[in-house]
Amino acid sequence: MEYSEKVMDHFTNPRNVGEIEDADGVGQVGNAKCGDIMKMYLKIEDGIIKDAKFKTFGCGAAVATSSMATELIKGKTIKEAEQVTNKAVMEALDGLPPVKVHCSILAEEAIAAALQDYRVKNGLEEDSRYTGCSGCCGGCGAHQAQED
Amino acid sequence: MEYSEKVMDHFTNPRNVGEIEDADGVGQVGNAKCGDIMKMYLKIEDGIIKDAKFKTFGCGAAVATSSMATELIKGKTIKEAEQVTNKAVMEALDGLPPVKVHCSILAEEAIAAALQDYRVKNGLEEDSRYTGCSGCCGGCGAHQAQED
Amino acid sequence: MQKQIIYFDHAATTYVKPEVFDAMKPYFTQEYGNPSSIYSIGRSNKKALEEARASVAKSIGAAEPGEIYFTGSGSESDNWAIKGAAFALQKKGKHIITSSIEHPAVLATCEFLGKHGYEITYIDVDSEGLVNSDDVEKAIRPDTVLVTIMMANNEIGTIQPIKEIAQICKKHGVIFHTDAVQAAGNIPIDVKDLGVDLLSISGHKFYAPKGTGMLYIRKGVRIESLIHGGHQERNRRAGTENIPGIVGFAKGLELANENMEAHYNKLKNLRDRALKGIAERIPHIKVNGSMEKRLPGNLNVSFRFVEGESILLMLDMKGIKASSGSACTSGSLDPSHVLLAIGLPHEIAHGSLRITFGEINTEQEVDYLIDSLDEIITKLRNMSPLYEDFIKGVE
Amino acid sequence: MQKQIIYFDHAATTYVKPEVFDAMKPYFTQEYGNPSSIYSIGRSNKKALEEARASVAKSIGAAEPGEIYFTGSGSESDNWAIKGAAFALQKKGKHIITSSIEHPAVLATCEFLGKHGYEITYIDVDSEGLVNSDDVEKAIRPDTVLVTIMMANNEIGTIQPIKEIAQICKKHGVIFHTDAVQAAGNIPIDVKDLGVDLLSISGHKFYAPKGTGMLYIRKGVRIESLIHGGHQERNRRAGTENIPGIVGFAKGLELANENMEAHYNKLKNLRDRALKGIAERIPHIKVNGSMEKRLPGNLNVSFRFVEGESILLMLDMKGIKASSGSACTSGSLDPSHVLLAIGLPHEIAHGSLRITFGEINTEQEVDYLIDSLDEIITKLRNMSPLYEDFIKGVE
Ligand SMILES: Cc1ncc(COP(=O)(O)O)c(C=O)c1O
Ligand SMILES: Cc1ncc(COP(=O)(O)O)c(C=O)c1O
Repeated sequence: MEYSEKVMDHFTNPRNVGEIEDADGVGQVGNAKCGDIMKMYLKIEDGIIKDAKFKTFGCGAAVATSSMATELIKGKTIKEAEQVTNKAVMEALDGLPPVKVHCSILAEEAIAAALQDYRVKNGLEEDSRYTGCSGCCGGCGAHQAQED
Repeated sequence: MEYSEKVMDHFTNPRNVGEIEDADGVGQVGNAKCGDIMKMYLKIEDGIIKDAKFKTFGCGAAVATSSMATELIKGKTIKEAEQVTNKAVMEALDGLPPVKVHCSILAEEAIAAALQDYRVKNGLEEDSRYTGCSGCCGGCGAHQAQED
Repeated sequence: MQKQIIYFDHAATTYVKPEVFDAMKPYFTQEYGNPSSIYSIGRSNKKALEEARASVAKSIGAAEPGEIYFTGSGSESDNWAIKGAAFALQKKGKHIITSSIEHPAVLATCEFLGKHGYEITYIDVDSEGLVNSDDVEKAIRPDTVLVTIMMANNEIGTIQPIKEIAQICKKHGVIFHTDAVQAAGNIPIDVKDLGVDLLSISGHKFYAPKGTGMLYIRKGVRIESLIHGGHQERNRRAGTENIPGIVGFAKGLELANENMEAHYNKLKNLRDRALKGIAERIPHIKVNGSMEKRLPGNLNVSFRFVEGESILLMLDMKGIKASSGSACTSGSLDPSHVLLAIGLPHEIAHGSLRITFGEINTEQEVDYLIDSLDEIITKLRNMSPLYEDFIKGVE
Repeated sequence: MQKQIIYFDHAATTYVKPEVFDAMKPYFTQEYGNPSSIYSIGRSNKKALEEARASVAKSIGAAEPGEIYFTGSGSESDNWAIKGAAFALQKKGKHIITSSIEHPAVLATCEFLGKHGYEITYIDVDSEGLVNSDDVEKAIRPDTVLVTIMMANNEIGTIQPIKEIAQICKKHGVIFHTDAVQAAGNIPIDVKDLGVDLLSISGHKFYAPKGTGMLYIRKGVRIESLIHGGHQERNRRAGTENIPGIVGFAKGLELANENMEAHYNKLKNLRDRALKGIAERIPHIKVNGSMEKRLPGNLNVSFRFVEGESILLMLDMKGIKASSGSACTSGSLDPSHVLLAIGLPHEIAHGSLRITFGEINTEQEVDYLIDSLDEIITKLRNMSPLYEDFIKGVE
């Protein structure tokens, strides 16, 4: 398993780590059992994402995808943010090892969850896209083998 | 498989190689199929082995035991020669590898066969000891593995 | 400018000691003959081979050199022992007993046999990571053909009551194999005293080369071969002998034996220092596995609220090489089967770190490790939603 | 004063080339990490491993590096291929086809399966030591799961029609394995062109280290593992990777490939010179195996009326290392199964000599060999009762 330099950069110097006290939308996906949790905080004004922060429990890829995802949606409209797919996150990171692709899906889902929270809080229509974390993070394979 | 220095000496400088034209007793044991044949020539006068010669087709141990066996019986009486066992031949050679023990038995049998030939030619009583080569030289294992 | 490397992963693999490498060297380019040959260049290799065999026999207290069989790895030895006993005794029965914390080389082999008509009983361990020998005795049935329990665990370093289990197996006439790959070179092994029938070790855990292993087969114990073919290793393990590897294997074990006590004390001292420092500086940790019945160089700690791979990556950036106890076969969704077997919840298993000390390590390195971990765990916890919940919960 | 050694036994094993040894060296004491680790010292080893895999794939014309699986020997590769196919396809059938001149690693494996419910058909060879591919086709049955025929023979060097046999197997949907241990490094191997499913090679036959091997498994071919356990080699061959060995293996094959034509011509020239000299000087000889479809460096000659071990010992005393074609598994009563298979009477098989040339050999050495043989055979014949009978018979 090898991470790109971009991934390592976003892992060691993650952008936007932290909480937003008065966040307009908060979403959390993944679960501790599987070793990956992402929590995303959004500050939204006039349909535009003014700020995004995250906290993540997980592997290097989980941290890096969280960091990159927040970077990608900052300043975007909700519509635009909805269109930030896991693929876009991966590409922005110069790719991920196959066993880590799930982490980028988790990042996409975390955005979706935070946006849904925003809509629910504001009585807006539902985002049909987000169906919640499957709870199965096996694909993430965030764990290295210990067979020695 | 490792031969003692004595074996190597008797292999590289075998004593008593050759034929005796007017031998009083000639014995041959072993067979070509198994890879070992010993032929022993004896010159006997007044019940004493005046000369012994051999020809041998076979492995290093077969040559060395033939050589040593002829050395051991030269000058001996027939009775004494009869008592030269394969063990005596082996001991005189400082031992043989286990897979080569059969060669010393072959040497003992070759002496017995030559002595029997002498007796038959001279109308003497039979030597009950010699029953002939079993024809099975498997135990001799005169062959090294080729498994590479 | 090369970064200083601090290696704390000796349970994964060790470097080859210079003395070991020197012993091996002539057999690559000069004395390269095939020991099966009858000519002299082969004979000198044959001699090296048999000297190595005698040396290994002595190192592990075997009754005779003929009980030592060289293999190509610890995994091969494990596979050979288990399949070999199973195939040789099929007529007696098809039941095998093992533990739930074995190395994959044992577990996957049992699983393979499980798919081919064998029944496997997995003995559980307690929260300390120890097998109770009574449980083994209770599991033995008339159709049991093999018990295989590891001597020391590769993740948490716990040492099992091998002598007791061997006695039980003997009493019931069942063959007993132990995977001693982690034990070899770290604690004394005396096969006669232990009373085992089969014992596996691997060279690259005690400063000998990778790709070398050994299976001890007690005289009189019959098992089927794993690698059939030529007459090497007394017709039981085919393949041209890896003479440089075998020579290095024997030399490594020899050095380990000569140096056992100093090695033990040194590693234990480093380990205890590391644990003390970590426990003093970092809250919310859990030490995994018995601290008493344990290899001297093994430390396994869980750091709550953080994930193991992240710790490893951050340690790596500081030049420190360790291993995650949270690790599991890649692509799988579960953390270490060993940590789960001692009762750790998944999330805590995910946050574990294995640090295994070796002869090159120093106290300064340990202190640097402690400082680094303090900083890294703090950083990771500060970005962990689990830690956030915990802090908010306790406030 | 050391005696000059003249090594003519390259089919048994080769020395490690200095370039190969140099390539391996750093991985013993410096870059020793475990390639499964995620940290950088392991990553550099992982890189070395994958570069070696890609290089080997290129050397043998594999479609992709993922078809290359490193093992611990040629014997292991053979065992894996044969048992692996047999176990994976048990439901389809239990019939295996091989030839009567295979290496023991294949024959003993088939024998093992023969004892466990499999039926083995042994294809005979002609007096030249060649398999007729029609015979293979005729032997295929609906329950045939594997054909395994060696590419080049280790005793007489004959090269089989592998491409033809592969086509037949493909037509009938049967997996085809070839033991290419003797071929590798001596003649080109292109698995795609040959169309084989499985192919075994061993490092120590082409100036790479002992204890290294490879199994090529064509993409899509499913076989059971031989060594179960860790996830190494894409979950198909467990055991910490022997990085120095693997690096040396790849380097050796690479050099062999670059140098193939010159190597071939050099060895063939030496071989032909030896044969010419022997035939001119020594009567009553027989060359064993086809001289056309043959490895360049292999010469196998029977000297009538004398026995092989005696020849070897006398050659050894002159510093010459060779091998006896008369050889058979120690303790057995038959000479080489290969020589018997090409129809040689036992007594002539016993008197055979295998001389296999390598890159260090020179024409002077060959001339010395011829002189020595002339002297030795004369001496041995003079003490042979068979020769005596022959001379008397023809007089
Ligand atoms: C306990 C245990 N058993 C078996 C093995 C397998 O050894 P190898 O990697 O040499 O095949 C290892 C290490 O990898 C181990 O730690
Ligand atoms: C044709 C053939 N197959 C298999 C082998 C076995 O190779 P290894 O000795 O590396 O196991 C050899 C050589 O020993 C061989 O010549």
